[in-house]
Amino acid sequence: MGGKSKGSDKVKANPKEVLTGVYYIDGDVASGFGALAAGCRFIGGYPITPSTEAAEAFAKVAPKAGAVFIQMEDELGSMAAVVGAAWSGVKSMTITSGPGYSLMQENIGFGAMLETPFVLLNIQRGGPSTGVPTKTGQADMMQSRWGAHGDYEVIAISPDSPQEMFDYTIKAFNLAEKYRCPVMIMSDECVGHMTEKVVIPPADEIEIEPRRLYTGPPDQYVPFKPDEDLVPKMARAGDGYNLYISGLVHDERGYPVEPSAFKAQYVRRLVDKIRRNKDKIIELKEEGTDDADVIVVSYGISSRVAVKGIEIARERGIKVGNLRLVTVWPFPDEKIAALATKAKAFVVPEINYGQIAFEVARCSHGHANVVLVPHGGAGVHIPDDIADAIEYAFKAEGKIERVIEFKTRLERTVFEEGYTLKE
Amino acid sequence: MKADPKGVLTGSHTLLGNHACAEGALAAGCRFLGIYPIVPALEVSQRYLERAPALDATFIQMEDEVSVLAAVLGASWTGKRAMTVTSGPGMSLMMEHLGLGVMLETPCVIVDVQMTGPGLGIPTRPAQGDIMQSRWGSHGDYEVIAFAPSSPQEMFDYTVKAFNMAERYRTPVAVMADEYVAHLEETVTIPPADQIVIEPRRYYNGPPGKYLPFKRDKDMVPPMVDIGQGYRFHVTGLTHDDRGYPIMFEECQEYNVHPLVRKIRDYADTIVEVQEARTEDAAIIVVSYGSTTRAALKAVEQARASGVKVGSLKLVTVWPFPEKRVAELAKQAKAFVVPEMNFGQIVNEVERCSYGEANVFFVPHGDKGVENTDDILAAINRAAHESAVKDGVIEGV
Amino acid sequence: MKLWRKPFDADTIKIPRGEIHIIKDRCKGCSFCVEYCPKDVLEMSEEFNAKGYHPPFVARPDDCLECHLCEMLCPEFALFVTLREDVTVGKEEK
Amino acid sequence: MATAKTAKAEEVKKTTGLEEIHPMEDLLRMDRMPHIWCPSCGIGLAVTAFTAALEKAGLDPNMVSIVSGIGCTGRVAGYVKLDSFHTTHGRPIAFATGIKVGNPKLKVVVFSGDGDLIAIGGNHFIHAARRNIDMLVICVNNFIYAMTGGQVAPTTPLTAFATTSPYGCVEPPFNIPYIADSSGAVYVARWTALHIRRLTKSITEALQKTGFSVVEVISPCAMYYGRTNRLGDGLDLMRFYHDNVEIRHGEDTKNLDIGFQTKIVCGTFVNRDRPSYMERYNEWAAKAKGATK
Repeated sequence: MGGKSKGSDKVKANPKEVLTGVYYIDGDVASGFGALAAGCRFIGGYPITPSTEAAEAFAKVAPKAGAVFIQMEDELGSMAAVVGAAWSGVKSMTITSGPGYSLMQENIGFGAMLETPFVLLNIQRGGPSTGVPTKTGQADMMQSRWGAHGDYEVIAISPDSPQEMFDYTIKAFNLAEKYRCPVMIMSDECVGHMTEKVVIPPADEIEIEPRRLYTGPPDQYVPFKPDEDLVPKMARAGDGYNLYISGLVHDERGYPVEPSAFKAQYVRRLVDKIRRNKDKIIELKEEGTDDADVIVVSYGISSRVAVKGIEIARERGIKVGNLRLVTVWPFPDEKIAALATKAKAFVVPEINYGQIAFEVARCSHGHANVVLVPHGGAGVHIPDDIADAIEYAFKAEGKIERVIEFKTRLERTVFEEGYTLKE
Repeated sequence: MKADPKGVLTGSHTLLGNHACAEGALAAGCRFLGIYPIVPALEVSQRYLERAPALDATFIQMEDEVSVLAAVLGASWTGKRAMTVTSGPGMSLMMEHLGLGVMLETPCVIVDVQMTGPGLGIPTRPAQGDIMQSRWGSHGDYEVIAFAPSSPQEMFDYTVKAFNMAERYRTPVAVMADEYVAHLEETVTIPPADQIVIEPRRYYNGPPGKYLPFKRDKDMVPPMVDIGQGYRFHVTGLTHDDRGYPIMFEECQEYNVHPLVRKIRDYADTIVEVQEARTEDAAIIVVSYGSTTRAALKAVEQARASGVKVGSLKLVTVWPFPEKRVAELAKQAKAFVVPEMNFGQIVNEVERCSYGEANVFFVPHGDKGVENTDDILAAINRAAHESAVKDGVIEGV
Repeated sequence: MKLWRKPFDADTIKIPRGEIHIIKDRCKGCSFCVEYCPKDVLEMSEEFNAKGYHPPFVARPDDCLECHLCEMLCPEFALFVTLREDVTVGKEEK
Repeated sequence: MATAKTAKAEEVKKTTGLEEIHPMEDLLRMDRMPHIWCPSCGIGLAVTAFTAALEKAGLDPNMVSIVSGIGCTGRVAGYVKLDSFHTTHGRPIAFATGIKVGNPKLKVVVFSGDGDLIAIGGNHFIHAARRNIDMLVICVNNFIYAMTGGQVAPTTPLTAFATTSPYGCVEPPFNIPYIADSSGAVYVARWTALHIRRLTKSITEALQKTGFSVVEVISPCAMYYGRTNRLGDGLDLMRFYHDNVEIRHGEDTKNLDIGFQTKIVCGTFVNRDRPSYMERYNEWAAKAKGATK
């Protein structure tokens, strides 16, 4: 691996894995290249529209860097293989979309329970169920937080361009290694299939978080004894530590806990290690939120569409702020709570019928109204809908104790009398 | 319509929670149980199998939880009331077919006997860590109905309610039990069959050639038909129109998926069910569900005895969440105390729906698990002394 | 139909003649029917159907023996054969 | 079979006056034609054989339900006018098990692709065979994942190219008849889309069996398998079948591997009887009912 960089314990990317250059590629392919640049050595995946191009891109370039792509028999197998690969010491990732994501939930929870660093790229599509495979959606956001059973926390970041698909895949691997938890790249079909310029810098300009390996004497190794940031050091199969890794609730030695000897702390640390480090993980892009009357909160592709909506609303003379959630989970509770006391209302455009909008409402504690601009999927918002929602939020009087579902043009046309679906 | 007497074991019995759940299913007319064995949900199938032959009820153990819910959905379309029982890990494996059940709008019941999670967790220890999963576990937009029983009697009653809701709204319904309630043995009184109201399946009775599997009635619920009646209908997990044919445009996604959400969200008032105790003059309200309610009610009594004005709001339906009632109570009360056997799930909903009108104290999953009356009591007392309303959830312990 | 000698039961045997119906707009031009017709009755045409494919046309209608192989080998359900009339071998010779 | 059909076409033409009535139209959802499969794809032929066999087997279409999963063949359910279910990827056999056990009087057919049945759905395939659930599984094997754009499948022959095996497939493929036979299927046959009459006869036989029957249909996929491996168009693939298929009925299923562009052995390999799942289940239920009376 590359030399150590000053300050953080990050190292430089390995030149063999970085395809330095300027490309004109789609988001999926950019993410495949990003994975390689991040030092990912294993991708276990299963073809599913609209994410397969990422796996294909990685499969093509993987041999150059001694990495492996394996197409498992299904998504369950893929997720299990990824957790296994991580414990063999390599950085590993899987790539999927809606239905595959649901199939992976058991092994995501299993991975979270073992505090396994891995990255999951979800190119969201119209749902639920088979839904609209070839078109976009953002309705897996709450699933990324709550999809598996039991208590655990994840990190979720949402790119909105092929360049960010490359950059955020590296960011995702770094976060996964740093906090030993699942990191979800919640992209979508628009960003995945959008072709734009992508600049891949030289290897020495890319910082990689190496795996936090235990290097002390083998007999004193306690696999789940955390460092002060609540994240334990990891070991690898084959390093002679005779690891005992179990999905059962385990104590610091990794040994399963008898039901009567259960300590909440064994499981609680899985959530605390993210909540305590929230400020170091959360990344937002703010613009014009200081004196704004209405603040648009958005993420992923919707944040790009929202820019146009905000522009139109500002032309109508409304002071509009723009808060883009680069990291959706952990959710920026404090930031929303602070902005709620200053602004009149939040407007949340997202391609679903209300998910992050409920989180914004939770954190605004009634200090600001919340207007959701919904969209069923298989398409993106119309900027004018966002602008009208901002205007509606600006004019709405008094405290409205519910998330207001703004009626979009699409909803009005589809549900007016006499509308018939065309083939 | 009334329950089929053959399935109803009228009388009062001492039943294990899981056994009561099986009796509830049989009383509700369930004649198809598909399972994959998982601790702590095994006893439901043992009880069902004892009663099945006399009722010509069908049972199948499939090769995994993914296939079991698929089989349940298939059986439901043959006109049978179908159910599966599982626990955490199995629930996670069923998320894809929960989505298929939502999209095909297929009535069925999923009983989740929650264990301490995540991962393989502790199968023989209760928790309530799957609550948010039951709402958000599958991909895409949809709404669910979920009940949370606190006793073997409620394991019986809520399973009957679940089947009725599933048929009424043509949707999968979850019963979010847990290992404690499931393995508790208490008296369960089963009323005579003619006192058990059963929601009949809403069948299509128009001309055979004209049946459209997704043509919605006024309440957005489409009537059903059974396989083998000559309708030769088609249903698909793809976004579809009334005929069930896939049309994958924005308009059809709105036309198909928005009603999936609204047919439950718009009727939340009629679906939501809560049990309130002493909330009329309560300054502090303990919001609880499932087995935690047992400890919560004890804590409320003890606090009342020591002069604290506290009431209890028990969620019979966890989903849809009683948003309006919580918002109303937030104005009347000073604080909510939310004990849960997890690290913060329903407490988020209480925080959202109180809209800053009341403090929210959280009593997380502790070492003592279900018997945490004194933790709840401590939180109540802390809430009593807190005068100012602060934003955000305050850890009660 | 040319025969090298006249069979004894020539005037009793009836050989079917088929009529081939082609639903042009459903054809996707895979030419299976042309390839596997035992009597080479069909050929690909130059005309275009609604989707821009070249459907087949019946080049030698009289050779069709109504064996239905073209109908069965059409993946698009775009072609079927009906019985035109039964021709007894004997009569045709005269 | 052909003459009965032409009579119907005649009579339909007289009654409706419509010129172009394809004799299979009462078993197809004509309002959805033309279908989505690529030119020269073999799935249409499998459907043709199935609908013809359905008539020959003399089954009441109202009592037949068809289930398919995800993938090109997954769309078959949408085109066949029966109670039809388009379910999730890999789970049609599980869904169909629910239907069969839910209402044993129904005839259940699972019509899906090699990826759907043997990759993601492999586990359910072997279990349904083991249980001998009474259902017909028609597995259209085009050696590739076509719907998602030409990825490698567990049936892709060694060294063949696919987008996720850019340097040639490194995994030896499954031998589907061998899996079905060893797991307990009562009827196992393999034909190519070219052998349309024998395929129809084989599906008819399978429809009349009680128990888990499997008919594998080797089908040309010019768009992905043919193009990626430079094997020409659909017609070239069909010509390959014509010159390289050996019909060996009763052959031991162990010897039915398919290499890259090697001989393909077709025929009916297994035709036996075993008590079906419902027969054993009803025996148990009767005993149990007697005991608990």
